[in-house]
This record gives sequence, structure tokens and C-alpha cells, in this order.
Amino acid sequence: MIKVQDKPFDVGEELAALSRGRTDIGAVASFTGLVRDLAGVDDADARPVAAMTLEHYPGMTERKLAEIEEEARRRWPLQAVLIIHRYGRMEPGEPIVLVAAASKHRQAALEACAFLIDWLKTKAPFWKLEEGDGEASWVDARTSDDEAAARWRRLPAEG
Amino acid sequence: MIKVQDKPFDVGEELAALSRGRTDIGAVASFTGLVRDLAGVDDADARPVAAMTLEHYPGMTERKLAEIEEEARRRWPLQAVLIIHRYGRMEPGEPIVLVAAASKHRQAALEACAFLIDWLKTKAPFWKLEEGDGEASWVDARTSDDEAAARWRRLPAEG
Amino acid sequence: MNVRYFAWLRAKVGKGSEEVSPPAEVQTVGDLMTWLAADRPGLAEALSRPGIIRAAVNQDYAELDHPVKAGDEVAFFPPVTGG
Amino acid sequence: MNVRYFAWLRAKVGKGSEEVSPPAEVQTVGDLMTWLAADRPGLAEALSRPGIIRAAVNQDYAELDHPVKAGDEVAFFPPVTGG
Repeated sequence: MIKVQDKPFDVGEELAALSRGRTDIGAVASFTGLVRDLAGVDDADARPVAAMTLEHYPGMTERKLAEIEEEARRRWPLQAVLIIHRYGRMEPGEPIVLVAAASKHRQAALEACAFLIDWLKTKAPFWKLEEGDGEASWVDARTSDDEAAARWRRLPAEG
Repeated sequence: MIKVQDKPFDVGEELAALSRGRTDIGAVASFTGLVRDLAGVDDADARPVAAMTLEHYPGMTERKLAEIEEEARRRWPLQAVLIIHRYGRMEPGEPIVLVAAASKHRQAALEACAFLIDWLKTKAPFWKLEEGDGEASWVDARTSDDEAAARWRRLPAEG
Repeated sequence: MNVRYFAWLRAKVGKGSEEVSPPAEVQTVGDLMTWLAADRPGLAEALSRPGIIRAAVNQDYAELDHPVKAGDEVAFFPPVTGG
Repeated sequence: MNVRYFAWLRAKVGKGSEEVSPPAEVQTVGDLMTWLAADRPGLAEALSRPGIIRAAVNQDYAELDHPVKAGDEVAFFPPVTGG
């Protein structure tokens, strides 16, 4: 299930809904991304963040997220998949993104969850605008995100 | 934080508590294990489960879970760790275990979460008694769990 | 043809979308970029940094040699930073 | 010395814990197992399947050559199946 929304979401409620009333799910793995009050990869690089605004490409976003869910379902035997991504302005401590995968067994759930967030980071058309001390600035893409996504790339022969 | 308890827990509430009031956490990864109504690795092997009773070794359980948390904190820069494991009788759909790791960055949270559950599976002194159609039977340990834990084993030189 | 710009490229071009009617020789995403850049200095500046700008045609990622035609929705944007 | 049994081993031995006073020649976990098995057929049967039974001394996993002494808490159990 895909949700693209501007309002905050309740991680607990969303995860509970994933397995509510079901007795066939053995494992749920989830990842939540939150706005931090300091941006940057390490402390040397850190800069204060007062708020973050997520711009996205309506239409393409939903399409790409649906493709990511589909790809995860193709690779692992999943009983439920959830991707929620917010857009608009949010402050430190607020959730930006939640991905979750439910399966009978834990390795499928854990791997699918990592895949969902790694793939989303490089495929979903979102852009972050950071408000800090002074002027707002667009966040740069990270090589480490491309590398994380590349772990999941398949050779054509394996496809 | 370690909790060993017989009563059910609310995954959402527990995860919310992990990051509540904090603005320094960027990523929370979690894994929930639930009682399934069918046991077995694949469908051919499946047998109905009416309930599951978890026996444990009080004292040693808390000690081992604390060691697992400590080891995760040694390996990854984590801002919070949560391990909740239940004992006693539970029915399909109920949560057995929750592990979660919070960090500034997602790879640390995701890896630590997978480590916590893989390590727990082979180190924490719990035993499952399955109630099915007929007599209750003790669940056998799985080679796949040993293999999953072995991925995280470090050579002495790396330690 | 509808052209859309996102994130800092939107700010540089000065608008989020526009209707354009490129001449017949504009056959690909790359052709369209070059044609648009001619009288959009903000876009031209962004394109001068090679490999920065990504494109999508009808909401799917597209390379420079991807064909474009009347009625298409073509988007240009920097690398994504969601999640 | 307090000895504890868990899961199906507890069922086989017929109790969850007992106080024992082994003779002086019982120096290790392995010695203790052999000594206990002599008049506990359930334990003897479990030990006849090699590598099945694990041990802990004072709530830490221990190998067969781990020393045991008066006052220790020693536990025997099958491989764990939690999580």
C-alpha cells in the first residue's frame, strides 16, 4: 500500500493496521525516517535544521512508489507492504517516511524493508529543502545512497 | 532498553516512546515477530498452531539480552536500542518479540536491527512449545538461524 | 508539450511548468534540453554542470536519447533526495 | 550446587531444578553431566544424542570443559528457539 500525504502519520497505528486481524504474518520489519535537528553526514559537517520542506512530483511519485512495492513483492514472498512518504514542511522529530514489509519469515521481511528504503532513496522523485540558520538550501544527493541502492541491482541474467 | 514480560505489548507505543521528545534521531528500524497460525518453513511442512508457550531462563535471559544490546551499541553508533521479549502463552496474531534500533543514519539502524534479531535467535535462552492439533511439541532449532547469526560473527582480529 | 521543473531547477528557471511547442527537429530529451536552454539562462547554467540534471518523460525516468513528441509531459530536475 | 533443566529436557528429567552435591572428582560441566546422567535416565537419553544439550554456568553459556564448583548454578537445555 502506498500513501503520499502532507499530514503527519502515526507509525504505531500504521504498523498495527498492517497485521491487524491477521494470524498468518510471522514477521514485520519497518523503517522510519525522521527529520533531525542537525543535518550532515558527520559532526564536522553538521548544520542546524529548523525545518525541512519536501517537494515532490505528484503523479510520478505514486507511480514510482507503486513500482518499488511491486519489485519488492517480486523478489520476496511478502504478505503486506507499506510505503508512506510525506511532502510539505516538517520540523525536527517529525516522521518523513515509513516503509514496512510483512512476511512469514524474518529474512524476507528484513531484506525487503532495507530494499524498500534504499530503492526509494534513489528512485522516488522527492527533493529536500533545508531551513537552517540562514537561507533555505536544497539538500545534495549522496553517493552513499547510490551505493546502497546498487547493492540491490540485479544483473539481467538474474532478473 | 530490555524488557522481558508475559503481557502483550503495543508495538506502536513502544516505538513511539523510543524517539518521543527527541529531535536527534534520523532513523528507526524495527522488527516484530508474531505467532503464526501455521508453523513450518514451507507449505509442505506446515502444521496448524493454536497457541505457543515461551519458556525462558529468568536471570540469564535479561543478562543475554543486555549483552546483545551492548554488542549492537559497540558495532554501530546507536541512539536508542529496544528489545522486548515475551514469555508464557500466546495465540496467533500476538507479538512475541520486538527489537528496534535508532540512529542518525539509516544503514546503522537497519543493520543493527537485523543483528539484534539474528543474534537474539541463537543467544537468548527461550524455548517454544507449540500447541497444534494434538499434543504440544517443542520447536526444533533451525540451522538457518545459526547461519543468519554467523553472518555477524567477527574474526578475533576484527574484534 | 508540457515541461516541468523541480527543486532548485524550478527556482533557477523561475517557474514550475510551461507549455512549449518545439520545432520538428526536437526529437529527443537531449534536443529539447538544448532548445529550451537557448533562451532560459537558468536552465543553461544548470546544464553546464554535466550530469546534474535528470529527466522524465510521461513520469518515467528517461535518458537523453529518449524520444519526445507533442502531448508529452517532460520533467527536468536534480538528483532526488527523498526518504 | 543448583542444577536447572529447561524445555523438553525439564520434562524428560521430571523437574526444573535440584540441589546436588557431586563428589570432588566432578570438576567440569562434562563431569557433572556424566555424574548426573548415572541415575537420571531422561538426562542419559538426551545426552546419548551428541551435541543436543547445551549448558550454562552461572547464567553464561559454557563448554564441557568449563569448571564447576560448589555454589554454582548450572543449567542444561536444548538449543534455544526464541525470537
